Amino acid sequence: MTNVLELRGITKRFPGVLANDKVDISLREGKILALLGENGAGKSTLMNILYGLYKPDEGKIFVRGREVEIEGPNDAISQGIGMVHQHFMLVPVMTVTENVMLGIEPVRGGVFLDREKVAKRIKEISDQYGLEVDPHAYIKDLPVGIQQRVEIIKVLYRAADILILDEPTAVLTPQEVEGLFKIIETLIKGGKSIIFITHKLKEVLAIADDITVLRLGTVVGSIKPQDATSEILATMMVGRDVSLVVQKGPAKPAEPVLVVENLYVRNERQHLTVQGVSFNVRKGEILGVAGVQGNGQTELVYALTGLLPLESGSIHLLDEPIHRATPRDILERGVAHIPEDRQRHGLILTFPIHDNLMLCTYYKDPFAKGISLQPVSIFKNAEELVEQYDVRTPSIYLNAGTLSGGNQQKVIVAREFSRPIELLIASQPTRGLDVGSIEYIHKQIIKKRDEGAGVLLVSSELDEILALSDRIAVMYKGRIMDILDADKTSKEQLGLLMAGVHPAESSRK
Amino acid sequence: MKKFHFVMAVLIVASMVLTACGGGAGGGGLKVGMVTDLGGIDDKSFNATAYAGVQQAIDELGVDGKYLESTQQADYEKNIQQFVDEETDLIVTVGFLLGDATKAAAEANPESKFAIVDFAYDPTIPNVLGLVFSIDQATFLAGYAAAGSTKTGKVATWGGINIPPVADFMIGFEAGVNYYNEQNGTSVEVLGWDTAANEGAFIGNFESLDDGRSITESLVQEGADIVMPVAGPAGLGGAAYCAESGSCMVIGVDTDWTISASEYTDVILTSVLKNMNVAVFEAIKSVQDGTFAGGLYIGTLANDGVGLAAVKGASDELNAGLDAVKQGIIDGTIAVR
Amino acid sequence: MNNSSIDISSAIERRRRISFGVTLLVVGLVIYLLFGSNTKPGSLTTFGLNLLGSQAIEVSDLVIPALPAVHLMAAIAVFTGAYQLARGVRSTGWLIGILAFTFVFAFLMWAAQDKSFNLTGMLQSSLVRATPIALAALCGVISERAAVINIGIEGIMLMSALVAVVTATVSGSLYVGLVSAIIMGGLVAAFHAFLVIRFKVDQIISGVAINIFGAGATSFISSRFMAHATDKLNNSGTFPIIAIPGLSKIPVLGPVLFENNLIVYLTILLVIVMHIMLFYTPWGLRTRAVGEHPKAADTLGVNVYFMRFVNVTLGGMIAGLGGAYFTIGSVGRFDEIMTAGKGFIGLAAMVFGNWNPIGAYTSSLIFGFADSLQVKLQILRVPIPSEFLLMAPYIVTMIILTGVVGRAIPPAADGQPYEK
Amino acid sequence: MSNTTAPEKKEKKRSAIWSELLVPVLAVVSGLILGAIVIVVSGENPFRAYGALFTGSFGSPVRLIDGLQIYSATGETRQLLRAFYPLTESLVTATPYIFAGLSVALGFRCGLFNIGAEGQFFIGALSAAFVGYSIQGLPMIIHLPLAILGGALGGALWGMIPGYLKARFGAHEVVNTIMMNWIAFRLSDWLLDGPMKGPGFRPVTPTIFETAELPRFFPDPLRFNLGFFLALLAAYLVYWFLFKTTLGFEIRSVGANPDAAKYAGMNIVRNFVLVMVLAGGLAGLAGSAQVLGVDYWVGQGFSAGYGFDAIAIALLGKSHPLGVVLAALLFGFLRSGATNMQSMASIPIDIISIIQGMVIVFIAAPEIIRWFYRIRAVKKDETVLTRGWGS
Repeated sequence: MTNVLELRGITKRFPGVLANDKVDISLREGKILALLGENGAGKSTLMNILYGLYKPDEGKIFVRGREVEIEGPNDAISQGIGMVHQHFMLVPVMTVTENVMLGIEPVRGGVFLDREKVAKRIKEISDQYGLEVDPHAYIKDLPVGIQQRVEIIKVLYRAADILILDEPTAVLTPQEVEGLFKIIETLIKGGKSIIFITHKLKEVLAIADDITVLRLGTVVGSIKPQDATSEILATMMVGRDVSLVVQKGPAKPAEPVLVVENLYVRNERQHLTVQGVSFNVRKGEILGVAGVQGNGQTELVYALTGLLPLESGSIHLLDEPIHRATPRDILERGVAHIPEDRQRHGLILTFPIHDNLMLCTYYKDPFAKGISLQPVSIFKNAEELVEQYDVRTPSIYLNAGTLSGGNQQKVIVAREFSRPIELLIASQPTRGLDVGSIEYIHKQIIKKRDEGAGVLLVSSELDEILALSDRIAVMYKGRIMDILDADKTSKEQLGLLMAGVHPAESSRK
Repeated sequence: MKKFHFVMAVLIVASMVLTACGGGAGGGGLKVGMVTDLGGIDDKSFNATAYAGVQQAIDELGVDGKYLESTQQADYEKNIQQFVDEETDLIVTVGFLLGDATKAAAEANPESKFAIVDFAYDPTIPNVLGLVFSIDQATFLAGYAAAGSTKTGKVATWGGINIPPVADFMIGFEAGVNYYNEQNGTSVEVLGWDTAANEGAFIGNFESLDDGRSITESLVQEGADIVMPVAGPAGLGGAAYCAESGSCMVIGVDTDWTISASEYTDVILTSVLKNMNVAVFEAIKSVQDGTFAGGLYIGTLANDGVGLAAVKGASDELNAGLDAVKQGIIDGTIAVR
Repeated sequence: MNNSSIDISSAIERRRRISFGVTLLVVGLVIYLLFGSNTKPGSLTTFGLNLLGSQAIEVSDLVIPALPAVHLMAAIAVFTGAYQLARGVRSTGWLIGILAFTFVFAFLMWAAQDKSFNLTGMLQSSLVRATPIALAALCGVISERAAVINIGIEGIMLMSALVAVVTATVSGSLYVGLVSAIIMGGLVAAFHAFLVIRFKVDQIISGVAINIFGAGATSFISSRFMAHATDKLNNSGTFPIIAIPGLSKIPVLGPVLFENNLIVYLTILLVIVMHIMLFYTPWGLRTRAVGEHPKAADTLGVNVYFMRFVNVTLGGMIAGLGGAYFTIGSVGRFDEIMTAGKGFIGLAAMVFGNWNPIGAYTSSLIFGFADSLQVKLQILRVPIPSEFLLMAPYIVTMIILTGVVGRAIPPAADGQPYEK
Repeated sequence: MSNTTAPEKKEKKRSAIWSELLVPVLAVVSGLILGAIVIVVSGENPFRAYGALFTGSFGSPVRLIDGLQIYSATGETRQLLRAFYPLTESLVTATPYIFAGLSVALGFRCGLFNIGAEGQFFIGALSAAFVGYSIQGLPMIIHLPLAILGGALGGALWGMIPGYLKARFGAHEVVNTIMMNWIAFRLSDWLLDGPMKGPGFRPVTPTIFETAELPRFFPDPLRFNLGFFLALLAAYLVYWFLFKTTLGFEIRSVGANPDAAKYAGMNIVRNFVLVMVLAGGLAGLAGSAQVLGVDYWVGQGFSAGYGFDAIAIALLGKSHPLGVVLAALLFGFLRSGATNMQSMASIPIDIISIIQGMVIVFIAAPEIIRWFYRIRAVKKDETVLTRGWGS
């Protein structure tokens, strides 16, 4: 069996970081190679090199045994390499057809776009690989699962036979993952070879033919799935034994701290993205909100924290209405918020760490007297928090932008936990972090619960939800499908709910 | 850093050279300095006309003349001071906005001589000659000529900004048209100005030729066939429209436009002359002759300080009428406002 | 659950219906009280429909009794408002149209009572006055569709205006002037593109620098070299009016649309061509992709930097044409700061036109109309100081920006530098 | 964790300041070199021109020595004052630049681009003049502060409108402040020939009473007055406000990352309005200082584009009050010396605008300077100054 693709000795340096260090990988024809590694292990960098988005500092690329130079995406495409990116590369305001044809547009009459020709070809590809999609639909109207199909069609339209799928399951429900795996099988049958990038061990074991594990930019080793177990892979990936389960005691829920009733919220583009949501969070429990990204969780959190206005409905915090309250009011009433997008909401990257550590309380004693800031207190507070929460930085005077992702998140956690809180709203708290930081942040969240705070945990990682939550609410298309006890819930059950199917209904079918 | 050092070296050498040669003002003879108002030396209006007088003195009297442009109010005092420091023999300031600064400088430097265009002091200052012009006398004639030349029975005027020196042109113009109507029993209408309301048509600036063109076009669409724009360079936009469409004629202001904007000669009915250049030249000459005296010079039809250029295609009857009106104004039998 | 979401949206619908209805009622009342009570009964307003020197077939002027017309307008506004409150008209565009029409028409009736007023002339001059604004707006559209903000349009137009007149005068050919202006505009915009793409200079700051530099450089050249050599450097003449045979004979429409000079026709042509280019050609598809999601375009092999560079440069060439309008398209000579803010109004027209060529042109026409209406009102001696009438276009710009910007959605990546 | 010692920090800070200064200095130098090329092209001697510029802005050393000699010999101060005249005149010119530069810089700090300083300056000057001439009989101690505040209020009002429209409706402040400039010009046209017209035929305001004048320190013609020190005070206050108070912290947060500021409970809308009010107030103060300290009355040509030059000053000064003061002084010297350059070397003053445009380009694109002078880039996060239409 021949290697359709080989990378030899790929090295890539970024200022201050060695992203890839002499990486060798090979992909066999008609097979699935799983590239496994933690966030920041260098998987995406490697694939961006392969796709021509980055230039490697050293190393060679062989396609079908021939050495090639890949200067840009066009070279990659002409070598038959196609990539489905982790964040979809689709223009939301354009149709499926327009997105597919972009870059290699067929023309009629010399200048005019030939949309019909492309639409026809899309139909053919859909039929061949079971990728059903309406060529004339606008991307912004399509669910995430379908958008991913469009991405795959884009690659196939360019006649690629080497497909790179970068974390393709991150945004899918378990059922959609099943569907994707079926599509992958069809693709393999159609003679394609696939590189499948992920950090999820079970998926690797389920579909890969070969597994290569990356850690800190180097290849740790390659292994066949039949020789591997989750534990072996995890140890390879992280470099030490890790406990995959979170230690926590039983919850001791008390009276409700947050009560949400019939909540409607519009997003910034005026779409009604939260539609009639009702639930409560009690003191001393963690309510997990599961759901595929983009089903209204973001807007729900924004509405709870005052960042988006409500359309209608009510929110009560400790029996007081807060649905007309400003973010400041809500903060003052003891709500801590770990925002989904830490660089956008959580930090001011151009400000020093000490300022970020008092970002929400700068106007209060001891940080300010009257309107005058008190630098001594600010610095002291920062030194203490940096120590206590193990933020790795040479100095509190450096800008927050100089910190790594995990340490940035620790700054946010330190800031939010350093004031008295009744309710913690944690949105995707561990996204993009390494295993060490994830463990740390999970422990902190459980600690807050045990201290008696109510916790609302929003995450698209089902494993995280299952590991931390006491109760689980599942959101689909802006509504809560159901609220379940975590102990009595299976992943499959959640998956069906995340796909908008009530288990009861599905059994009726 | 190599380039950087090189540049620094060049700069140091340069600064040594330039301090050595700074400050020299060449030429002998009488030194004349003119301080412009805003709008600068090439405003194709009063600054330019006044400087034409200085230019004439440079050419004919061999004086050493130069100018300073004011770009803001605070420059007036400063620019005058600059000439005072240079021990200029005559400082000509242009525009009534320089009135206060000129007065202050004249009182602080009694040995310096000043002439100011468009401003009269009351009482007069011994070392300042005020040069003012009864422009409404000339525009009265222009109005009369326009009323006598129109074929549509409508004439028009428009201005840059509604300020007195602009309005003066328009007031005289309207009065001249009315006088023509009285005398000849006609009913020629004036568009774009109403003395009673002190309002008219303005474009809000003196720069935009396109605005000038557009407002002229609108006035012509409403039936006017003779237009007098009082807006410095923007007025040339009106001339451009008439030249292109052939449906109107313009009356030039300040200078004889058949000379200063000769490309539009075909559509220039006549020009209202404000002979600032003559007055400025005479003032310079008086300094050279040693006959300079402060006080007030009023340019009128009588002393040719203001006037009307030849009216294109005027009938003998109209010319005769114009002569009579001119005489009447000089005699005081006709009141222009 | 479905029902309640319908309730929500219908509640908003109802709120909007009521606010529109009430606004119309108020406008109707204002028309009745303000204009109705100040219009003399029995006075006639004459709308001239023939343009001097035009080739159109003459028609008789439109004579309208002023007071009944004002009352009619008030009635229309009130009726539409009442209907809106009771039943609801779907289209917002129609409502705004009726609102504006009744108000402006009643205003004109009142202002022009017992006088005549050339309607055709006003419409024609609206079109002409809209031309430089539209060209500035089109420059904005094409650059911003590729996500580069160009606020230096004013400066580009000034420099092009100067280059146009100088080259046309020296060469003796207006076409040489036109081409040089376009090239000049392209060059300056290319410099802007170079700064913001290669050096990631803040786009707005680069634009402001171009404006300051443009004003300074043209003033310098004008006062240093051109002031004393008008005939040799600054006297080009203008493009003649081209009457389109046949079409120009149509009354009213003929003189308005079919008797214009080359630049006005070119502008209309450009609007159509740009619309087709943007939405029906690969170039347009790529441009829009680069403006919305540059990374997506990049991963498909579209050269983001190249597309931006080309678009900004093309935009600059359009602005160059706009600059040429001021000199060789209008008055045949250059003067300092002669663009007088038209470039900025063009940007507002672009926003109002929702970054679409046709939208931008339509909103430019509104500005052109506001401008020529303002001139007409001055001539009609409306008892409002001329200074306030002159503010009108600027105030209209602010109102439109304020009212529309919330709903107008710029290209998603507008103003952001692209980094790989 | 942070174990950097104090002297180390100081050392770092010093080199940081040097690298901060290097680019602006080189930008100005490059602007002057390009200006020299333009002067050569227009057929004049650049050394002569810049020499005149230098003596026009600092004064001629020869005159100064002469003045000193006369003074020590006879006690006559006239010549000495004359020698100091150019220098004081430069400081007088710099005064409104400092205020207006602070106005634009404050906007930048909050992510707002205030191109409306020109209109705010005009309205401020008119308001200050109005207070100055309309109230008679007040002692100076009340009248002068009242007039200064009047100017600040006028400018603040003019700045508030686009600030409010931005905050409430998201209307972009760049276009709106430009429109407000035009409206201010038209409005002042009307005021000067209408309600605020003074006695006589001229369209100018009456002259303010002496009790509203900013005191001058030397006899005429030296116009150096208290305004300059007020400007320095304003710069210090802006510095204190921005970096030492909670309000300033909010403003900088909103400017650096509005989303995070909103998340942290800051009121973006209020900050936008507040900053535009303050920025307008500062520009209005520029007008106050000019009318109360230099001109005493307002006519049509009151401003030579201070508001527009202020943009360059704020950029050159990196939106830091100290930088603004330095940049304003530079512009004051350039503009003031230009008069002498015009007279001595007959160079049109528009050349200064050309130099200025170049300087802005170079400042905004430090990479050009670094590339040209082969300076290694200092790795740091650039502050985002402006944003697109949306936010």
